[in-house]
Amino acid sequence: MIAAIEPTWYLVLASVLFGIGAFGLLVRRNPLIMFMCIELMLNAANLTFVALAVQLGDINGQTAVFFVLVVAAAEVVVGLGIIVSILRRSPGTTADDLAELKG
Amino acid sequence: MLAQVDTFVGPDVQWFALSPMLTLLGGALGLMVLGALTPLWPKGLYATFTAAIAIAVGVLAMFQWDDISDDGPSTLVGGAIAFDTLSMFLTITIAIALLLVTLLTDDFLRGTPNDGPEIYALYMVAALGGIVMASANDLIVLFLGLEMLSLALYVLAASNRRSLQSAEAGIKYFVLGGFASAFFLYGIALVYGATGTTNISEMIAVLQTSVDVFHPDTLALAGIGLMIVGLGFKVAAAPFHVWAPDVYQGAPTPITAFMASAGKAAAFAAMLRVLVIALPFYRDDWRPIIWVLALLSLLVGSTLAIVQNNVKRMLAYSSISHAGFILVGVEAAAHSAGEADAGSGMPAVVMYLMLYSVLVIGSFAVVAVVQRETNGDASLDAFKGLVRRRPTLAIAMTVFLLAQAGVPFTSGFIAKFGVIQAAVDEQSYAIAIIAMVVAVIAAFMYLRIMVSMWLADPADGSQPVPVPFLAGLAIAAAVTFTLVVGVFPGWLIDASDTVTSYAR
Amino acid sequence: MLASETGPIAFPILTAIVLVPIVGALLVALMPKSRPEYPKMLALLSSVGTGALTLWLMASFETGDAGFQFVSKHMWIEPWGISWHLGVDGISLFLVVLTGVLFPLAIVGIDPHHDGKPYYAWLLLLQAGVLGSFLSLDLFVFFIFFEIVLVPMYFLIGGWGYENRVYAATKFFLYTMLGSAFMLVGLIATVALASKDLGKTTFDLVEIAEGANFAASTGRWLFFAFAIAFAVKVPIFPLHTWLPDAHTQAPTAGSVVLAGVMLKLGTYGFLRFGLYLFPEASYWSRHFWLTLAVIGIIYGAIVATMQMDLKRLVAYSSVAHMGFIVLGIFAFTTQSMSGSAIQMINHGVSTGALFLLVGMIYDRRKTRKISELTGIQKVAPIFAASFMIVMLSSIGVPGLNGFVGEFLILIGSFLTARWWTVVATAGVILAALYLLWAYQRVFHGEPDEENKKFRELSLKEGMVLLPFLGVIVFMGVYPKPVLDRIEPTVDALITHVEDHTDYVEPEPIVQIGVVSEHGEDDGEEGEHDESEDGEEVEHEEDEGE
Amino acid sequence: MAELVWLIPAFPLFGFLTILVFGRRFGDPFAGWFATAMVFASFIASVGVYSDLLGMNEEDREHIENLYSWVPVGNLQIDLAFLVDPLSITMCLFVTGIGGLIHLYSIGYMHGDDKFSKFFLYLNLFIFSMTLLVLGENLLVTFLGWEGVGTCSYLLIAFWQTRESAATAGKKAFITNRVGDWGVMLAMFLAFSTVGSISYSVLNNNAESGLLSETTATGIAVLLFVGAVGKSAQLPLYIWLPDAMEGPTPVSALIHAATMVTAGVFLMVRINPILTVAADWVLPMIAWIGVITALFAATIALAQTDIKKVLAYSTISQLGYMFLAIGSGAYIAAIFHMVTHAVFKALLFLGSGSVIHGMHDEQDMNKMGKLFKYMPITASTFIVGWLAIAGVPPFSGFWSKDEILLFALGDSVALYVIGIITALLTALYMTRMVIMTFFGEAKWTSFANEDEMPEVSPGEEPVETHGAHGEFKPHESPIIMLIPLVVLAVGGLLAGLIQLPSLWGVPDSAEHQLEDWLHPDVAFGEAEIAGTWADDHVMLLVIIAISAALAGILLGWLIYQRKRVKAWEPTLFANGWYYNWAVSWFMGNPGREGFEDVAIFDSKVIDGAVNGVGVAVREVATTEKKTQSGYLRQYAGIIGIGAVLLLGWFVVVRGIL
Repeated sequence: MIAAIEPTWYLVLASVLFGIGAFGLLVRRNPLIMFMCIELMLNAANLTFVALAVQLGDINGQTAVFFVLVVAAAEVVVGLGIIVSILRRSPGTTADDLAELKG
Repeated sequence: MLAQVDTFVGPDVQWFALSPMLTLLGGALGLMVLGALTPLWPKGLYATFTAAIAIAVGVLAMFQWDDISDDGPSTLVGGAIAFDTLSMFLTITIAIALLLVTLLTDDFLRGTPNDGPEIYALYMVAALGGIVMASANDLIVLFLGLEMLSLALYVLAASNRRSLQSAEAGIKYFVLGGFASAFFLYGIALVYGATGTTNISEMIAVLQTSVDVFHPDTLALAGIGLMIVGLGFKVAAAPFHVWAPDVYQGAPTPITAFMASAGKAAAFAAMLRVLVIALPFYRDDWRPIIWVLALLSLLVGSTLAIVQNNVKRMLAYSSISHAGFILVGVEAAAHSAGEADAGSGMPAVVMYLMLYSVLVIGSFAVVAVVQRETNGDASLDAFKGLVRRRPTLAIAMTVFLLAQAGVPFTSGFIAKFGVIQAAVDEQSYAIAIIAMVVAVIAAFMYLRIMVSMWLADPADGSQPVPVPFLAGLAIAAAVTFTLVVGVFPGWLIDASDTVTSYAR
Repeated sequence: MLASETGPIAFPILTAIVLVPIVGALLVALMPKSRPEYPKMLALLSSVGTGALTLWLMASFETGDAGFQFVSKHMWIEPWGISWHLGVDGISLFLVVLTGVLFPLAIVGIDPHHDGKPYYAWLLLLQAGVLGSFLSLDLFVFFIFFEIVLVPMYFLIGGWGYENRVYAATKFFLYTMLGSAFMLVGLIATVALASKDLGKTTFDLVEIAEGANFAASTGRWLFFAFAIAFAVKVPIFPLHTWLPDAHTQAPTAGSVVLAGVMLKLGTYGFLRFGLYLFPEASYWSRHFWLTLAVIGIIYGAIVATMQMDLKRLVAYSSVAHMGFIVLGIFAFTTQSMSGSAIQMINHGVSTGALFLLVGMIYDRRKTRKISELTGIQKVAPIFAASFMIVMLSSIGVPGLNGFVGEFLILIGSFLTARWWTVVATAGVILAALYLLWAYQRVFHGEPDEENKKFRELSLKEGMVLLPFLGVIVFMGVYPKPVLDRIEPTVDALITHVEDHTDYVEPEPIVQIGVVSEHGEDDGEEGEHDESEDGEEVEHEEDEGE
Repeated sequence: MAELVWLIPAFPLFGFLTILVFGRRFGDPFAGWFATAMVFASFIASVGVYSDLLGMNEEDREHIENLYSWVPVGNLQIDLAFLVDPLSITMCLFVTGIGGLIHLYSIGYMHGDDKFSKFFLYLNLFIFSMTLLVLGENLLVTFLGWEGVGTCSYLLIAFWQTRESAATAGKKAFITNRVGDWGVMLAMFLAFSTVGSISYSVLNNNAESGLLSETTATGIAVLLFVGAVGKSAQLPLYIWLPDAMEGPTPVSALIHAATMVTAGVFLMVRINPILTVAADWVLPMIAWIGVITALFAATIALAQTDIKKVLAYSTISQLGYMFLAIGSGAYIAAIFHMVTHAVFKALLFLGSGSVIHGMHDEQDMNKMGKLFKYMPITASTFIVGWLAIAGVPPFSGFWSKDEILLFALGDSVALYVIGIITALLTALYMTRMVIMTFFGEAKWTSFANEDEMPEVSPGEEPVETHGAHGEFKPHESPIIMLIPLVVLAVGGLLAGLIQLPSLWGVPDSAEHQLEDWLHPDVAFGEAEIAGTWADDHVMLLVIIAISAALAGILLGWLIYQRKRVKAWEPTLFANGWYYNWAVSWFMGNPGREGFEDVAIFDSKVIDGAVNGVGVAVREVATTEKKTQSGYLRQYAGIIGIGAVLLLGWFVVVRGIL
C-alpha cells in the first residue's frame, strides 16, 4: 500500500514551478522562452488550484482550471502573434534589443 | 447522482440586467463578422457603429441604474456577477471612454493598414472585459475579465505594424502583463485555498465566521499579496508601473488614451472589488501596502514626469501620479471597508476614475491631433506656439492640463478634492498632505507643456493644425464635460455616493 | 436652489460684481481678431462697470454695522454642503472697492506690448478671482477663487513679462500653489471636524466660526495649515522670495495688481479665515507672527536699500510694508487692526502707483537699472513731483495716507506688543533711507544723454495718476469715513477673539486730574479709575472744552 | 478772534495750493509777491489772535479750536485741533513775522532762478507746516507739522538738486531727522498707552495733577527729547545742519536758523510739566547735552572759512544754549533766546546771503574782506547782528543769553562756566567772521586781477558762478533785500525789550514782560530762581558776561585785524572734531557692507533654498530615470522584487510575526 502523497507536496511543487517560471523570465532573453515561462507560472497556479480543490474536497477549484487553460490558450495566440510579427521584421531579436523606449 | 443530473437547472439569467455586456459582445462579434463578410465600409462607418454601441451600452446602463436604485443591489448568474451601482457607474465610465476614443480613432487610422473593423472590435472586447472586471462577483470571473481586457490591449498596443515602437510596446506590455496576471492568478488560488471559495459573497460570509485576528491565515495573506501585485500592475502603481511609460509612449495615441482611461478604471474597479469588498477583514494587513503604493506612485510619477521631453511620456508619468491619487482614495476606503457606513472613499475613487478618464482622453486626443501634423512626433517642440497654430486646440489642452493639475472650476479639482476629503475624513492627513504637495511638483510638468504652447514661438514653417471633425467633437465634448463638472459637480457626487451600497 | 437676499439693495450686487468681469473676459475672448481695438474697449467697459458697482456698494454700505451686508447665499454643491455665500463687511468693503477701481485704471493706463485680446481676458479673469476671494463667506468658494487667481497671473507674467518671465511666473505659481496645498487639507479637516459639532457638513464660514469649537491643539494645527498659504501670499519672511521675481518680471499692470490687491489676499485671509475661524490658535501663536513681521519690516527695508533694480526695490519695500500689516493684525487691538485694514488699502494705492510710475520709466528708458537713470527731475519735473508725492506717502509722511495706517498699527501694537513695536518703528527710518536714496540716484543730478530725452508726463498718464494722488492725500487728511466703516467689524472680530481666549483688549482711558500745588496726590487711585469719567472727558474734548 | 486761529495756517496753505496750480503762470516775481503776501496775511492773523488773547485775563488765555476728528479709532480720538495760548501765539508771531521778511528778501535773492515759483511753493508749504507744528493741540498735529517742515527742509536743501552735494545734504537731513522722529512716535505711543490720549492738555494736566507716574513721564520726556535733538541739531545728531547750508541762503536763514531748528526747544517747553515730573536726571541730561553742544559747535565755528558754515555752527551752538536753559528749568529764557536768536541769526544769514550775492556766489571768507566799503548797509546791519550774538549790551542777544546763564548758575556752576567760555568763543569767532568779511584787506581783488588775464574773453558771461571772477566789483544788494535786513537789525537791537531783567535803571513796568505773558504755560515747570545766590548777585554776573563778550571781541580784533596774536585754528576744529567724518565713514563702510551681506544672504541663502528645492527634485528625478532603463527583463525584475517585498510584508510581518 503506497502512502498517499500529501496535497501539501503539490502546493510546494506548484510554488517551485512558479518560482522557476519567474526566474526563467528574468534570465532568458529569447521572447519565446520568456513566454513559455509565463505559461509555466500559469500552470503552477493551475496545479495549486487542483491540489487545493482536492484538499478542500471542492469542485470549483478544478473547474477554475479549465477557464485558466482557455485563457492560456488565448494568450498563446496573441503572444505568438506579437512575437512573430517582431521576429519576422528582424530575426533573432532578443528581449534586450527592444529598449528603444526608456527614461 | 443521475437523478440530480436529470433535475439539473442552469442558473436563471436576467438577460436585461446583462444587456450592457451582451450589447458589447454582440457589437464586437457583429462587427467582426460583418466586417469580414462585407467589403470595406465607407469612411467613418465602423467608428459610427462602435460609437452607437457605446451609446447604447451607456443608455442601457442608465436603465439598470434605475432598477438598482429601486430594488437595491443583487447578484446575477448564480452570484458570478454583481449587479450594483458600482458596476453600472464603471460601465458608464467605460462606455464614455469607448465613445470618445472611437471618435478619436476614426481619423487617426485613415490611411493605415489598420483602417478596418478590427481595431473597433478589439475596443469593444476590451471594454467588455473591463465591464466584467468591474462587475465581477467571483475572482475567476474577475480574472477572465482582466484577461479579456489585457489581451485586447496587448494586440491594440502592437497594432501599428509600421512602427517598431508600437511592436516594442506590445511585447513589453504582453510579457509583463502575463507575468503580472500569473501572480494574480496564483494569488486567487491561494485565497481560494484559504477560504474554500472564489465567490466574493461566499468569501465574505466565510471570513466573517472564520477570520481570526490573532492567528491570521498565512495562505490568505500571501494570496492577497500576490493579487495586489497583479492589480498594482494593471493600475500602474509604483513599483509595478515600469511598463506604463514605455507602453503609453509606444502604443498608438488613441490606444494609449483607451488604456489610460478604460484600462485604469476597470483595474481600479477590480481593486475595489477584491480588496475593499471581498477582503475587508484583512484591511489592516493590506491598507499599509496601499498607503506605500500611493506614496511611491505619487512621487515617482510626478518627479519623473518633470524630466521628460515627450508629451505622451509626460502624460504617462502623470497618469502614474494620478494612480497615486486614486490610491489615496482606496486607502481612505480601506479605513471603513466592510462597515455599514462605507465612508467616502469609494465614491471619491469612482468619481475620480470617471473624471480622469475624460481628462486623459482629451489630453491624448490633442496629442493625437498634433501628431498628425508632425507625423508622429509628440515631443515638447511639436507643441511650440500651438496657440498661434490653432488657438482652440491650445485652449482645450490648457483646460485639460489645468484640470489635471487640479485647478478650481475644472473636474480635476473636484476629483482631487473628493479624494483628499475622503482621506481627511479618515484622519489619514499625512498621505493627503503629501499628495497635495506632490501635486505641486506635477503641476510644474503641466506648466512646461503650457509654456511651450503659449510662450514659445512656433517652429518656422509650421502650418496651422487642422482638427478632424470627429476628433474635434471628442475634444469639445471632453472640454465641456470638464468645465461643467468643475462648476456643477453636485449630480455626479450624488451618483457616486450610491456606490457604497454594493452587492455583498 | 434656496435663495436669500438681504441688505438694502434688491438684486444680488455681490454676485454681479463677481460675474461681470467673468462675462467681460468671455466676451473679450470671443472678439474677432480682425478688430484689435474692440478688446480694450470691451475690457474697459466691463471693468468700469465693475468699478461702478463697487462704488455703489460703498455708497449703500451701512456704516456702523459690524456684520456682513448684501449677503447672498445659494446652495451650490449640496452633497458637500457647499453654498455660494457672498457678503461684505468693513474689512472687505474697501478691498473690494480698491479692486474695482484699480483694474480700470490699469487697463486705461497701460497698454500691453502685444496681443491685446488674451491680455485683457486674463486681466478680467484676474479681477473676478480677486473679487471673489474678497467677497466669499464659504471656505470652498474662497479657496477656489484664492487658487484660480494664480492662472491668469501666471499667464500675464509669463506672456507679457520681461526677460526672465517664465522663471518668475513658474516660481510664483508653484510657490503659491504649495502654500494652498496645505490650506486645502486644513480646510477640509476643519469642515470634517466642525461637522461633528454642527451635526452637518458645511463649508459655511460663519456657521463654522460661530458654531464649532476645536480643541486647542487641533485648532492650532488647522490654523497653521491655513497660515502657510496666507504667509506665502502676503508674503511673510522668509517665504517672500517669489515676490521680487514676480514683481520684476511682471508687466506693469501685473505688478500694479499684484502689489495693489493680490498681496492683500494673504493679510485678508489672516483676518477673515485665521482670526475668525481659529481665534485661540492665532492668539496663541501671535508672538511667532509678530516676530516674523518685525523681521520682515527691517529685513525687507535693508534688502530693498541694496537693490540695483527699481522694481525689485519696490517689491522688497512691499515686504516691509506688509510686515507692518501683519504686525497690526497680530497685535489684536482695535487701533492696530483698523490700521492694518486701512493700511491694506493705502499700500495698495501707494505701491500700485509706484509700480505705475516705474513702469512709465521703463517704457521711456527701457531699463529699470537705477544706475542707468539720473537727473530725471530736471527734464521731467511733473513726473518727478508725482513720484515724490507717492514716495513720501510710501515713506509714511504725515498728511499722506501711508502715515495713517502705519501710525494706527504702531500705536495699537504698542499696547500689546511693546518691544516689537519699538523695533518696527525703526523700520520707518529705513523706509526713508532706501526710497530717498533711490530717488536721489534716479531723479537728482544732471541728466546724461539718454535721460535728456526722458519724456514728461503725458496728459493721459497724468489722468491715470490723478486718482491715486487724490486718494493718497484724502486718506491722509481725512481718513475718518473709512475708519468709521472699518472699526465696527474690527471690534466685533476682537470681541470674537476675546470670547474664545483669555485675552482682554487693553483700552487706555483718559482721565483729568485735579491740579493741586505740586501734584502731591498719588496717581494710584486715578490710574485704576472706572471708565465713566473717562467717557465724559472724551465728550468734553470733542466739544473742544 | 481766537476761534479764527485756523486762518494762520490757512493763508500759507492757500498760497501753496495756488502756486501749485498757477505757479508757472505767476512766474518771477509775482509768485514771490503772492507768497509773501500770504505769509504776511498769516502774520496779521497771528497779531489778531495775539491782541485777542491780550484782551483776556491770564487764566482764560487758552483756547482749543477743534477743526475735525482726524484719526478716531476706539479710545484713540485724535482731532485736528489747534491750541491757542501765549506760547503758540508767540511762536506764530515770530515764525510768520520773520518768515514774511525772509520771503520778501527771497524775491530779490532768487530773482532769475528758473525754479523761482517752485521756491516760494516750498516756502509757503514750510510756513504752513511750521504753524501747524506750533499750533498743534496734540502731539500728532505737532508731528504732522514736524514732518512737514522736515520734508520742506529736504526739498529746499536739495533745491538745486542737480548739485550732487545738495541732493545728498537733503537726504542726510531727512534721514537724520527720521532718527529723531522715531523717538517722537514712540513718545506718542507711550503717552497713549498710559494716559489714553496724546493731547497736550491731557498730558500736561495729568503731569500737574500727579496722575502721570514718574517712569512714564521720564519715558515720554526722554523720547521727545530724542526727537528734539534730531530736529534742533544737538549732539549727536547735529551733523545734518552744516550740510544743510547747501540750500539757498534764505532757506538757511528761515529754516535752519530761525524757525524749524527751534521746534525741538518749543516742544520741550510745550511739555514742560512732563519734564518736571520726570526723573531727576532728565533735566540735567538735557542741560549737559545742550551746553556741551554749545561749546563743541563754538570751537568748530572758530575754524570755518565758509561764511555760511560759521553761521551754521553758531546756530548749533546757540541752540545748545536754549537746551541749557530748558535743562535748567528756564523755559522763559529758552523762548526768549529763541526769539532773539531767531531775529539776529536770520539777520546774519540774510546778511551773509547779501554778501554772497554781492560776491557772485562766493562763500569762502578767505576771498572776501574790505566789503564794508562796497556794501555799507549789509555790513552795518551785519554788525548789529554780530554785536547781538556776541552778547554786547544793549543788543538783544545779551539779555537772553544772560538770563540763561543766570539760571544755569542756579543749577550748577559747571554749566555756568562752560556757558561763559562758549560766550567768549562766540564773540571771538563772530568777530573773526566780521573782520574777514568786511574789514582787513580785500582778498578778492587779487583774484580779479588774475582773471583779467587775456585767456578769458572779455564780456563773456560766466556760466558757472562759483568763486569771484574777473571784471566785477562787489555790489550792494537790491533794495528789496535790504529792507528785511534793516528791519531785522532794528529787531536785533530791540528784541531784548520783551524780557528785561530787574536791574538798576530798568522801569518795573518793562520788566519780565515775556515771563508774565508766558506764565500760564510754564508756571508748573519754571525753576525758582529768586533767593538763590545767583539771583542775589545778578549785577556781578552781568559784568562777567559783558567782560567775556568784550574779551572775545578784543581777542578777535587783535588776531585778525591787528595780527598781534597768531590765529589758532587747529584742523581738529576745522574738521569738526572728525565727528561727521567718522559717522559717514561708518555708514559708508561697515554699515553698507552689513546691508550688502543681508542682501547677499537673501539672494543666496533664502532664495537659494527655494531654487535648491527645485534643483534637488530634478536631481532625484534624473537618478530615478536610470531605473527606467527600457530593458524588459529589468522591468520584470523590479516587479518581482516588489512582489517579494509584498510577500515579505504579508507573510512574514503580518502572518508569522
